[in-house]
Amino acid sequence: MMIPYPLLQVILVPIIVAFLSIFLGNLGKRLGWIAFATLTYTSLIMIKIGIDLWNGIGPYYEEYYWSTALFNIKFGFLADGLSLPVALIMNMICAACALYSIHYMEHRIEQLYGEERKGMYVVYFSIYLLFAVGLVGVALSTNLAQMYVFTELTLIPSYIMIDLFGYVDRHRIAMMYFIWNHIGAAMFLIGITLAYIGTGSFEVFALRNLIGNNFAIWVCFFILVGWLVKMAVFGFHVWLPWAHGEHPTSIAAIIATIVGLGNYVIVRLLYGELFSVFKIFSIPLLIIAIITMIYGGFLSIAQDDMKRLYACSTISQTAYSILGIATLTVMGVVGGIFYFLSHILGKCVLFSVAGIVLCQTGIRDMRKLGGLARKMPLTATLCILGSMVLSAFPPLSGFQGEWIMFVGVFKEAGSFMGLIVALVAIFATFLTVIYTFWPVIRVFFGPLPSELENVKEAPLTMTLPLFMLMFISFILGIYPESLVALITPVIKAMTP
Amino acid sequence: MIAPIIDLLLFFAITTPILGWLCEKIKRPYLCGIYTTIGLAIALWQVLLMKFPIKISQFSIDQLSGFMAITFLMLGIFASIFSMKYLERDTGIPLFYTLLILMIIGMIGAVFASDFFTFFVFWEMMCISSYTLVAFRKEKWEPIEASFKYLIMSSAGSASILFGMSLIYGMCGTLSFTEISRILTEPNIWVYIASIFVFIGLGVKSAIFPLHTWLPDAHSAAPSPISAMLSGVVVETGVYAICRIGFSIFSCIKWLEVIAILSIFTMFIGNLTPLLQTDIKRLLAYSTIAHIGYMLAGISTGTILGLTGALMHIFNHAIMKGLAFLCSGVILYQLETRDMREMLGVGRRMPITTTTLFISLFALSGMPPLNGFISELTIILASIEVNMIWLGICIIINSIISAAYYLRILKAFLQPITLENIKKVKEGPIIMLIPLVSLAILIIVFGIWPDGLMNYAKSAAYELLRGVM
Amino acid sequence: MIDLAPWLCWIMPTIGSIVHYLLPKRIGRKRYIVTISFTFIAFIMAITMLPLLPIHGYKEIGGIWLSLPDGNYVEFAILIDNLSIILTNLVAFLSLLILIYSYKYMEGEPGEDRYWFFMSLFVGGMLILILANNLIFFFIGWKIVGLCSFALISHYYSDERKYWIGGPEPYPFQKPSRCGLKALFVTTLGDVALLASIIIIYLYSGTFSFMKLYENVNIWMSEIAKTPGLLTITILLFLCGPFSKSAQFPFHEWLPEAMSGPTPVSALIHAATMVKAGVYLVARVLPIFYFGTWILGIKEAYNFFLIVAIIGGFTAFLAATQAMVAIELKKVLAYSTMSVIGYMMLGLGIAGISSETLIEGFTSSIFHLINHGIFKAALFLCAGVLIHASGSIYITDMKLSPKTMKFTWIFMWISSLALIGIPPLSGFWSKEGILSSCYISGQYWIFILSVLTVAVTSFYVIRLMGITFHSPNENNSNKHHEHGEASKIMLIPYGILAILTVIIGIVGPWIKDLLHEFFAKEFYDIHLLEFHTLSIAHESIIPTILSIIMIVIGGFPAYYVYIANKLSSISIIERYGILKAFHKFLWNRWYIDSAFNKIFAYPILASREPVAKYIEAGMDYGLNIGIPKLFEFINNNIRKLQTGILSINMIYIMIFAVFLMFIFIIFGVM
Amino acid sequence: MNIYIMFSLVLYAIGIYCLVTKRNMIRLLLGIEILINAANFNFIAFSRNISGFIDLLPLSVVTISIGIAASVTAVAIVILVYAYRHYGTLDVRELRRLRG
Repeated sequence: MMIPYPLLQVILVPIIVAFLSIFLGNLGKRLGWIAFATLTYTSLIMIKIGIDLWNGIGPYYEEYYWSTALFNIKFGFLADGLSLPVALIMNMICAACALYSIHYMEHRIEQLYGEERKGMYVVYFSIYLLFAVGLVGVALSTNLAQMYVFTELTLIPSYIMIDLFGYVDRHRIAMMYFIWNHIGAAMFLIGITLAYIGTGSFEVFALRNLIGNNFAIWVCFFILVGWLVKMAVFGFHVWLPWAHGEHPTSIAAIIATIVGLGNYVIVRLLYGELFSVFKIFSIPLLIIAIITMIYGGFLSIAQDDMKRLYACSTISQTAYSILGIATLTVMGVVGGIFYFLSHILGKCVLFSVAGIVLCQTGIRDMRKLGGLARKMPLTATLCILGSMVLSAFPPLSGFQGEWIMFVGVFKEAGSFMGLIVALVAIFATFLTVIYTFWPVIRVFFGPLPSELENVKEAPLTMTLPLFMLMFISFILGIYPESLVALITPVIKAMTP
Repeated sequence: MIAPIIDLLLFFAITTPILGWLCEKIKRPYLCGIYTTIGLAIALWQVLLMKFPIKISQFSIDQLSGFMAITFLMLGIFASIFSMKYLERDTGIPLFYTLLILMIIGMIGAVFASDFFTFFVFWEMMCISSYTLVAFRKEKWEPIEASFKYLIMSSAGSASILFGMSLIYGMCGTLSFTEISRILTEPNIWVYIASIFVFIGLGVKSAIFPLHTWLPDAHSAAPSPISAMLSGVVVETGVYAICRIGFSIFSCIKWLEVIAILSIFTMFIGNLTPLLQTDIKRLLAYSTIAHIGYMLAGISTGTILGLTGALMHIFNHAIMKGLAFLCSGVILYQLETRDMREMLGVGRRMPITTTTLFISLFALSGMPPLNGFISELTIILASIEVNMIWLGICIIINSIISAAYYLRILKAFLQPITLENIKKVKEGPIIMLIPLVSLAILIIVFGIWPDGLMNYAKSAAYELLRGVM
Repeated sequence: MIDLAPWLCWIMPTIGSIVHYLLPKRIGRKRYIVTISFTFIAFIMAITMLPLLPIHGYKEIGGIWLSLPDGNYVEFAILIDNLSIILTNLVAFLSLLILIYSYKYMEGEPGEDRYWFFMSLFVGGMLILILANNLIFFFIGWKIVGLCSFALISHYYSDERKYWIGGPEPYPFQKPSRCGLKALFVTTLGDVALLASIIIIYLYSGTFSFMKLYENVNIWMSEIAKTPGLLTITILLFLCGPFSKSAQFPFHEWLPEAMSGPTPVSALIHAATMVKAGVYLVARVLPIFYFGTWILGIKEAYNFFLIVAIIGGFTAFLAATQAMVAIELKKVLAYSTMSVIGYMMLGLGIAGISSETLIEGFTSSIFHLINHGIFKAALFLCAGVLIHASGSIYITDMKLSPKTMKFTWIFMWISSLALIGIPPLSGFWSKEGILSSCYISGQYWIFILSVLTVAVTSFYVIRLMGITFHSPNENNSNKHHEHGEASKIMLIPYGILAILTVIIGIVGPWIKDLLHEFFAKEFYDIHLLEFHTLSIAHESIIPTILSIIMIVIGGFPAYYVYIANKLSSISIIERYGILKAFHKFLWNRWYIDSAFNKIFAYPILASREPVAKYIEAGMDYGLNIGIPKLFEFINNNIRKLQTGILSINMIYIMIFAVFLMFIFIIFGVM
Repeated sequence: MNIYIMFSLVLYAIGIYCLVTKRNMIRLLLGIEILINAANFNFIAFSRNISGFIDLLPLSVVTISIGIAASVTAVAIVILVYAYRHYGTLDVRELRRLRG
């Protein structure tokens, strides 16, 4: 069966549904099911493409003309072994979170807006769908300008979401989030424009022609720094605890995905096309990744606020993937991407768990929580599963990503100093266990405070999608070949 | 018979008061607005049908002039539609429309002019009508003060242009742009002096730092449709004039570098000053200064790409800023305040206005896929292409800074409602929303399909650079 | 069929872990019988593998699982050789008995579904660990059992007062959830190190498969050895894994606290199986390093055995001394577990420490593993019964009488004596093997330490039994509990185990010879012994005599004080200051725990405040508040340009003119 | 020739000086007039640039510019009157409510 314009559909269908849902305001929270159905449909399309790729039916490429007057920008979509899994998993996370947000947003909108509810559902779900478009769009783009457009397309909705539905001090934080990310995107834009001047084209594949040009190093620098800001490496990380801590939890996973997306972009653009220039940044990137890992770990340990803790852990976790990519080995990069994907699965679950706890108890401070496992066993299970993904416990996917990546890291570490660095890096993962399992103990174990006696388990619309995500993670964990076999040839072709 | 379009518009300008007198008799003042709109629409239709270049008496109409005229007329149509409702509480509506048309005539004439003096006459026409329009609500102190300052500064500037013009005449013995550019090939001290005078004049009008001081006052004090016109097109006429005069008369001197430096100052001033501004229209007015800076940056590259970007940005900015001012007009109309602190949470009550305002502000801050992004990207690319990376980086930095104060507006609009009077506010009347929605759609359309605009702007830029190259 | 057996063997318990969730709730506790039956199938499958013994070479069943980007691949395959078959049988057998036991034991306990899930998953994970043919697959099982251990230690996660361990009153208590966390952290630290070393080995060898590592050892190990120090680092990192899992010094502190889980958990995980995983891993890779040391002659590979032997010997002593003063029943057993595992490690270390003791050390170590699994499981299961019967976890409070629970008393004594190593019970044979090979190898310091440990062991075991069953004030025992005999379902499993202890004891030498033969074959097959004629070490009678003397030396005072009740232990301690200090030292576990807390745990906790308050808040303030503040400042100043005074605006025009002139002069005119 | 230009430049400078220093609104208008007249003067001066021939262009320019100046002044005076109504003074320094 041939689907006409499959990749265009993946982008366009959610946009169209988003516009249509403006007129479906009467549905209220049931709009969530429409969003879920839409994203499931696009996911199915991508799964179909994925099966084709698995069977060796070449990479999908679609091309549409966007602007020819000055720049000759083509609107291209490329689904190869690297971009498709990234896009697919991000889309699935969006789908799961759409389902999750039905109940969550009901609670949140009730809390915030009271009587003017219906309009807010429309705002939420129509904007929500744009996330999926943005994320998938970045992954599938073949064109730098297009990639920038989709990057910003993820930013505007998340800004509005945080501002409308966030928590304490949400307006300031939304603004902070916007500006930091805008700075990152702007850096990326500078890189893009430099690249355009160098090559005369916005095509990703044209970046190759830059090699040997004086611009190349600057292009590399700006793109890298831009995405590092978005990925919240040490120094640029200050926005993330706030943004993650205070936004509505239903989009937390998506923002974690946006944070991690930089890994993909760096691999696609810098590793893939500018390898010989990107090499220069390998060592600084390694160092900053390790600093970020360790600092992020300690920062997470220091948190008492549940959402903020997972936010801080994103800093640390994203740095793992950066570490993998910075090694410039095939193993490291494959592992980095794998780890990024499994991390967003796990982080989605963890944030959503924090959201469930917040939704059902109204408390975020872990010092006031405890013993919830008796009241909400499914949530506790999810929390442990998510922690397992993060702290690389088999049979979930985190482990597979981590060891593949660390093979790359150790391979890179040729000298004795390199070995020490690699060892420091691998021991930094130990912190993960502390900051993922300790909260589990603090929130779900121990005696139940008396004021939480009446807490109920979350409805299935909240927990089931998360179990679905964990199932994906489980599949990736026990059969990592399904992902590795897709990514590896692409990365291999990229590596000289 | 001056030029068909100007004739047509003059006809409308003259007949409007008569019609207005009749309308007031039958208590249907908005008919004036419809009449004006029809007139502008016919003119727009005429311009779109034109075959360039055309030379009629003192006018030579090329692609660039046509491009500008389309911008003016288009925004003029929206402004006049918007005014129908907006001004219903005011008196002297026929006069308003007459002045509006006259202002548009002034701008069109200025961009059509083939010689310096014709340019000057229409320029003054535009200026005088805009002074009057700014002071339209004369019963308040604010428009009067703003208008007086505007008048004095702008007249001083115009006088400077005239002085510079006289010097150029003294050197060349003619005032025709083409003749002058043929004669003035070697720079001498008088060309520099003349250029200083001319740039003072143009600079005042196009609000280059440090001559921008009148702009925030005048643009915020004027009625909102006029603010839209002033910010959207009148100031851009100054930019156009800089291009036209710079490239045809001063092509022998290095004025581009000057513009480059000034553009940086201008955009920084324009973006840093309004950061804590609480008056929404004043804030938007400052952002106009910043956008003038971007346009000047585009011009200062002196390449096709840069000029295309600048011209596109003129057009896009007209749409974006026009929309933003019209939105603020709706809010002003419903809420009767311009202070952002008094409109906390207004977005809840006026979703369409707020959405369109969002679109315009995101476009203004250069977010893709809206049209502001395309033109800014072009300008940035152009500046990097001519090895002025710092200029491109300055634009990007500025777009980040500007995002901060645009977001402050959004923040205010999305706040929970606390004030009593906001709870009662309703969405604006439909006749005001029509221009808003259509402009918002234009923003998105030109963002996603910039090709037509880009082609037009590119050929206009060719037109402009033909003399130089 | 035989190819299928090992697969079913680990798959069945793994699947069994979720079966009882799928069954309808209304059938009640019968669901768990289904869960047990899955383990039973695993046991049957394990037994079907027994006839393969002694297997020639090895057998790998499975296929490629993951092809790595660098061209190598990871297999998803089962390795069958003598070692794995023996251990599979042991694990499956013990698990089955313990699961049967816990069917009764866990009745009415909270969270039973969870308990069965993790127990069954644990069995699956343990079997993966044993049957895996490569390090990654092995590691998966390794992590799964670690996780199950965490979950089961914190089984009573609500931390009710009655589930706390530690104490009594003046001394601090530990909550189950915290104990679980500690276990998880310590083992994970080891896991991380192990993973690091696995990766290093992989980088040089290009494979994860045990058998490929055996085959190519001459290539990759000499490759590693080219970088001085690298092999030592690898060995150290590698051993962190087994040491943390098997609770050896310095990673031993989690095991005593792991006793906060239900007793069958302690029996299964923290005595019989999981803690042996480390021993298994060391045994598994031992031939590699033996080859490296004695055939390739790589000096650094020798460190492997040295470290294993020293740490093993030391831990054996350390843990045994701590057991002398412990008053919690399960903790005594936990210390003794650590101590015995120390013996096993010692045996394995000795196996490579001299070229002659390979088979003797290896065999007696594995034999000890088997024996210990059996008798320690029996001891723990008895302990569970005792705790239920008395309602206390302290032996001092139990005050049980042997009369009321005769069978339990007998079985427990049998197991205890086996633990001491009284001939002809099973523990004797394996322990003697280890001691004698230690003696032969010439490591006299370690030998002395381990012989001393024998005395200590004898002391604490007899003390344990004495206080529990023979305490003098038996008559004023707490009357709240009936000292009835345990129900049959509970009694039979440990009865079987105790009887098995006796049987193995009787046929001990024969079994040892059998194992000897198996492993000799195995080593022959992997070419370890081609280069060596198998020198049957000159048997020495000295270790045996010494150990028996030591048993008596240790056992007699204990008997005198605790069973015969001739003296009060408290009064002895009160009388001698040195003994009191010694007691305090041991009671505080040599202060190792508090030292580790001070070195690792507290700094991390102490870092919370500065990190959050100073570093992060500082950066946050600097960037998120400071930059806006800066812009605010700029804004406030720049706004002053807009004076609103017309004259000043006109001055700006003049400034502009001057400015233009200036720029023209700079750029143009000159 | 040059003296005319010098004169007109001085006139221009006087105009600007007037605009900068004077507080009375009407004087500001006079300043504007002076500026325009400076330019007009220049045009007239340049009209006999080519000896023996008077160009008519500057004359027409000057005529129209005087007209424009007059209309500007007219508008200005209207605004000035309103300003006087609102502020009760003709001091331009009082018109400083709009700032920042």
